[in-house]
Amino acid sequence: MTINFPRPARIRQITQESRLVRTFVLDTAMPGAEPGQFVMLWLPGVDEKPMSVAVPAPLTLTVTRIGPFSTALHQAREGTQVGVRGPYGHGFTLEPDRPALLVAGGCGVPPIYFLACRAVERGVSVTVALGAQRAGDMVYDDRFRDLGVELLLATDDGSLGHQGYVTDLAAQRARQFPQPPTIYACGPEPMLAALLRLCQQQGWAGQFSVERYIKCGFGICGQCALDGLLVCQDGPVLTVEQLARAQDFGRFSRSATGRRMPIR
Amino acid sequence: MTINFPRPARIRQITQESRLVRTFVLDTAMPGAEPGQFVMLWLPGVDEKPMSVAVPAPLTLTVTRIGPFSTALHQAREGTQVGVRGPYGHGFTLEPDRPALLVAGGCGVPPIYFLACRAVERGVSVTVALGAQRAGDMVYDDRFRDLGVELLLATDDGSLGHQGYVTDLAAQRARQFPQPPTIYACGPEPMLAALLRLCQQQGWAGQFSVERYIKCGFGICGQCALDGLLVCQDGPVLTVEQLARAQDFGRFSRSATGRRMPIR
Amino acid sequence: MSELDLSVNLCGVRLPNPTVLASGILGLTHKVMVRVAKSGAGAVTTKSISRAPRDGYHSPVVLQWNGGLINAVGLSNPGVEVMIEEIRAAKEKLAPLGVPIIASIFADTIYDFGAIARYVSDARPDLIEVNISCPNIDDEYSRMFAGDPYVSAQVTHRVKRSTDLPVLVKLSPNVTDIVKIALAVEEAGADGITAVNSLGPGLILDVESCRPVLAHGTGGISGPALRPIAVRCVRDICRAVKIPVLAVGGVTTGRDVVEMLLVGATAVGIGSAVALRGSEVFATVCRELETYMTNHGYENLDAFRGRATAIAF
Amino acid sequence: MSELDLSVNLCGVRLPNPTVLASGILGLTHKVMVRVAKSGAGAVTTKSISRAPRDGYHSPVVLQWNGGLINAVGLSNPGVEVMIEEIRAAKEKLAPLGVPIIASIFADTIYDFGAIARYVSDARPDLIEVNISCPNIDDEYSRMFAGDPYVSAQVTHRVKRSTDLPVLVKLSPNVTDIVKIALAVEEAGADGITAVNSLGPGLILDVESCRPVLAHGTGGISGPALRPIAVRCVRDICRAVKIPVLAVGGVTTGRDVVEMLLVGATAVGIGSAVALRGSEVFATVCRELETYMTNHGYENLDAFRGRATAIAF
Ligand SMILES: Cc1cc2nc3c(=O)[nH]c(=O)nc-3n(C[C@H](O)[C@H](O)[C@@H](O)COP(=O)(O)OP(=O)(O)OC[C@H]3O[C@@H](n4cnc5c(N)ncnc54)[C@H](O)[C@@H]3O)c2cc1C
Ligand SMILES: Cc1cc2nc3c(=O)[nH]c(=O)nc-3n(C[C@H](O)[C@H](O)[C@@H](O)COP(=O)(O)OP(=O)(O)OC[C@H]3O[C@@H](n4cnc5c(N)ncnc54)[C@H](O)[C@@H]3O)c2cc1C
Ligand SMILES: Cc1cc2nc3c(=O)[nH]c(=O)nc-3n(C[C@H](O)[C@H](O)[C@H](O)COP(=O)(O)O)c2cc1C
Ligand SMILES: Cc1cc2nc3c(=O)[nH]c(=O)nc-3n(C[C@H](O)[C@H](O)[C@H](O)COP(=O)(O)O)c2cc1C
Ligand code: FES
Ligand code: FES
Repeated sequence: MTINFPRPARIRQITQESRLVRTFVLDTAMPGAEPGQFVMLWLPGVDEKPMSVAVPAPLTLTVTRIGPFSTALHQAREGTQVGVRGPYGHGFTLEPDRPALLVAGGCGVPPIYFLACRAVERGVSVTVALGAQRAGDMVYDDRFRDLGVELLLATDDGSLGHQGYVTDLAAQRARQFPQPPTIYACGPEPMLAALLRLCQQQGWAGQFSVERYIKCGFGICGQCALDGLLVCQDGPVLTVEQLARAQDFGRFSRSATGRRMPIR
Repeated sequence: MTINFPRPARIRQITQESRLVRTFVLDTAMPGAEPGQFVMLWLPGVDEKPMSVAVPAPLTLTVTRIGPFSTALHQAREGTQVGVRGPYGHGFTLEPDRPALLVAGGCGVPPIYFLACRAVERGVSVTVALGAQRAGDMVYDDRFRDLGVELLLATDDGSLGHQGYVTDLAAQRARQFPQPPTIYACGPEPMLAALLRLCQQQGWAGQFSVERYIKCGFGICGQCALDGLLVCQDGPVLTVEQLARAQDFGRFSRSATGRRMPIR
Repeated sequence: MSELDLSVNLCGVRLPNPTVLASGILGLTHKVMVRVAKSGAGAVTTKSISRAPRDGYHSPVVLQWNGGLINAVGLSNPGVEVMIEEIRAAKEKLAPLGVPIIASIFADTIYDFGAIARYVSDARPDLIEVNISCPNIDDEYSRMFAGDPYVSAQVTHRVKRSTDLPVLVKLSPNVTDIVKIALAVEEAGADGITAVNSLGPGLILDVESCRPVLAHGTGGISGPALRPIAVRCVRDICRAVKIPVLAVGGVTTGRDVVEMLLVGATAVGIGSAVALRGSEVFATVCRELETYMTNHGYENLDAFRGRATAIAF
Repeated sequence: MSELDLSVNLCGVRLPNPTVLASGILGLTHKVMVRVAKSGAGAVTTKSISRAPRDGYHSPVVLQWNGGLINAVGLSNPGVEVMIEEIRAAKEKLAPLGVPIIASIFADTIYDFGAIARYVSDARPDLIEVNISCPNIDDEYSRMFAGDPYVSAQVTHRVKRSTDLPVLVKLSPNVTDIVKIALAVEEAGADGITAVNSLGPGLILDVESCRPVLAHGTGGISGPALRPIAVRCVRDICRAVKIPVLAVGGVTTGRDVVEMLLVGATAVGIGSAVALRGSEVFATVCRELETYMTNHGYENLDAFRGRATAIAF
């Protein structure tokens, strides 16, 4: 059972992935975690934030420096004590009978990597499309290469792989599949919104990992509401059908107060 | 595990055993109870008192009318709601390799009956000696007869069985055993004290069920102290060795305040 | 079973069953509140609403320990302007279901309680609940309103003069004499009392980092650990006042609902149990309540409400 | 491990380890107290002693629920004349073990607190603990002494003038501001503070009979459910006063002892955990404490006592 209380752990290893991204390996594990699930990572005296599981054992999290919490975490050293609770939420469900296209952008890459690992373990062949602004921002690409999956890369400036949006690259590849694919995606909401439209147009299945402001993580505070859905429990991975009914998806998020805020 | 909280139950059947003694069969069971263990029987709005398990399933208790609680219980009807918690304490340990002599007087008879049942189940042959003031006070004698065990009866006035103390009757019979017996006993403390002296003189083993004022039943309140022993946990069944070291045994009991009071 | 009537009249408002979503649990957005109502709640309460938006404290704001939850959310909410829209939207969907909505309000001055009550009344919630008892704001407001009978009465007065809706005043268990406060708010015109808010505050440390596990430090205790205290408070209040009591604190099972009704509660709030049994807890608890009623031959809640208080103890 | 020093100085009295048998648990007779000391307690406290013998309430007087214990024993005890003999006998056996004995006293008037303190001092316990905080005597004495700073100080004064032994005053968590009471008793001359007595009172019903499960009706809550409240009280008191604090409330594991020490406690009482982990709990908890110390490289308790209060929160 999920324990809704931070378990002390220490940072065992830190890797710089790119200018703003570091990976933290902890001296603990999240056995039973599914790809797409997240943990609440606590920095005592600082804050606690949701982080997707990249590897469940030893628990590995990849964090983009973006604000106070992630900056403090980037300042942590090997040996720093943190707390983790979870795993939380509803993860990806691999559909083994359909071609699988995994699409990730930004800090959406780690959970997609976990899903790709799971697919390889299960003998499901997958195609992965990763997007970044430029070559220097691309993370995890060699890990995917080591997995031996088909890998497509896109950058906004063309400095690595295809130039343009990863969504376009993904769409192009998916049309070549012999059968309608399932799109598994994680990344910025505008990217997910574009993929939703694509899935709706093409009649493809899709499971997208969505971010909302998470406070409790276990369905108590209501802070993570996306329409009638609780992202911390019903999500973060939601289906194309669920998202199509969610009027706020791609349009409005919620701040720490709970106020609706336009996205972008 | 023992649940230290009264579980509601109803009285299903009431039998008059003698002028002052009634047996109450409840609509619940105490699975796992051992002979010699007791329950706390609660009469809501009245009081709660320790009662030895006579039969664990359905839970059967035999109660002597002696004061306010037992009088209120005797006024109960079939269907009356009570509460039970337990089983509590350390019961009898049957030693199958030695002749077993079971001795009971007064309200000590029911746990001895439970022990006799257990012995018969296990194929251990036992001799039972029961004492009462007069024939009309003798309880459970037909139950023992139905069990098919050797049964010796003693009354003070000789109106049933041997005239005199059950302890003397028991001593006499025990001396005929081919091997030194184990005495299992439950009854008034003077009776137990006499048996203790007998065991000490003869070098016989013995396990005696002792009464002390019980409040909590689970080793918290200290009320049931017999020297350094807690009767509710270490007892009620104590060995001859334990009792020989207990200076208060046979001499002092404790009241509801915890004050030491001379016995008889 | 279909013969059983679980409905409740709370200050003139009909609830289809006695279970109420407690304030601060999921009650931030209308769609989620409607979902909770559809999953079986007899009424829903909004998160406590302040005039201005509040971010609340850093995280963790709520955690689970073996006695229930500990929380210091810091009364985060998007402010009354946003929340009245949520209430309006919720009411539209809830009215056809027959499930009332309770608007919980709080403020940092007696005066502001009136202002916000007036503001919230525009959205026509079915009841207003006045939260004067949050245990986590002491440092901010220097003391809790519910700690003082005079101040509690003043707040009640002010709110009553600012709205035509029935008003519940929510009390704290963290006082030496809760009955005194209950009598004061009844006297001041409260239509009902909600008892109780969370207990404490309490403090749990992470002994490795020597830090409190909640970012705020201390937090209110709720859930099973609070239940016996809440039952005693509700019993004491029900004995003393004539107005109805919405009993909150640790209620997790149908048995716990029965216990609150037996000591005289009119309806029963459920908060932390949502973490323990999911949002289906309302329907589940009602089924358990029905089983109790069937076993005892009760057809409605009046048949046994207050029965334990009738027995002198 | 043998290098670790668990010893504690409580108001000038040395305890071999910080665990103390709390008052009301097993502390009625000298042989049982000696047994508890031999099973690892660093000190033992007697059941609270009154002038005259007290039967206490009818049973049940103490039960276990999922949060810990609930009790209304009614301060049963054989009275001071009997208890001083028990203390004398206990002290004779405890002194060679290096385990001090704390005599807990209570009375129903300020004046009697002095008389009983004088009486008890004859038996030379190592410390006196003044119980002004039992939550179960409200109806009898109309209020709890520990609810009022002035009355608490008066009792402290009176006891201090009646004995040369160090005096601990035991406070209640059931007050709106425990720091105020702590400051008052410190000012009045208390050598230390015991915090806290049980919480509430609480009330648990048997919903079948509609009766409270305790014969007395309500009862004090102790054990795990009380712990976060007790930790907060101890933290608040340790920040405010200079005298040592004996922390009591829900301590069940070595981790819990550490938590109390981190917020500044000098020693740690254990009561309800005896029901949960047996009387071996003292030795077990000390082993767990040693493991923590070894992991963190601490050689004695001063190395980390108060560490959490040093970090501002
Ligand atoms: C399910 C889920 C999984 C996530 N996984 C990862 C991950 O693997 N790696 C990663 O780097 N980031 C992940 N995030 C986002 C991460 O929690 C935040 O970006 C956090 O690091 C920001 O904290 P901050 O103080 O550094 O920045 P802030 O300045 O506080 O916030 C920057 C932005 O982060 C978002 N954010 C802030 N707090 C939260 C919160 N409590 N919940 C959700 N979003 C928040 C908001 O959009 C905010 O605008 C995930 C978010 C969610 C919801
Ligand atoms: C382990 C144990 C098993 C027992 N089993 C039985 C049994 O199977 N049948 C039976 O009839 N009686 C049994 N008793 C005794 C029984 O608990 C009491 O006699 C009780 O019924 C008396 O309550 P009362 O209010 O009727 O009488 P009271 O007037 O209160 O007491 C009469 C006498 O009973 C004893 N007694 C009273 N309260 C207690 C108490 N809380 N704990 C121990 N002794 C008490 C005292 O010796 C007292 O003098 C047992 C006692 C113990 C300790
Ligand atoms: C996370 C959380 C947030 C809460 N927020 C509020 C609030 O905003 N206003 C309020 O009046 N009570 C609030 N409470 C208290 C609850 O409404 C309720 O009174 C308390 O939790 C006891 O009930 P329970 O044991 O069923 O949870 C909150 C409780 C929790 C656990
Ligand atoms: C059965 C029982 C009896 C108690 N009796 C007393 C008492 O006589 N005097 C006293 O000061 N405290 C008494 N207490 C309170 C304890 O000493 C302690 O303060 C409280 O139980 C909290 O600690 P715990 O959670 O470790 O049990 C009693 C507690 C229990 C459970
Ligand atoms: S984060 Fe609290 S309900 Fe989802
Ligand atoms: S009856 Fe309480 S310790 Fe034995």
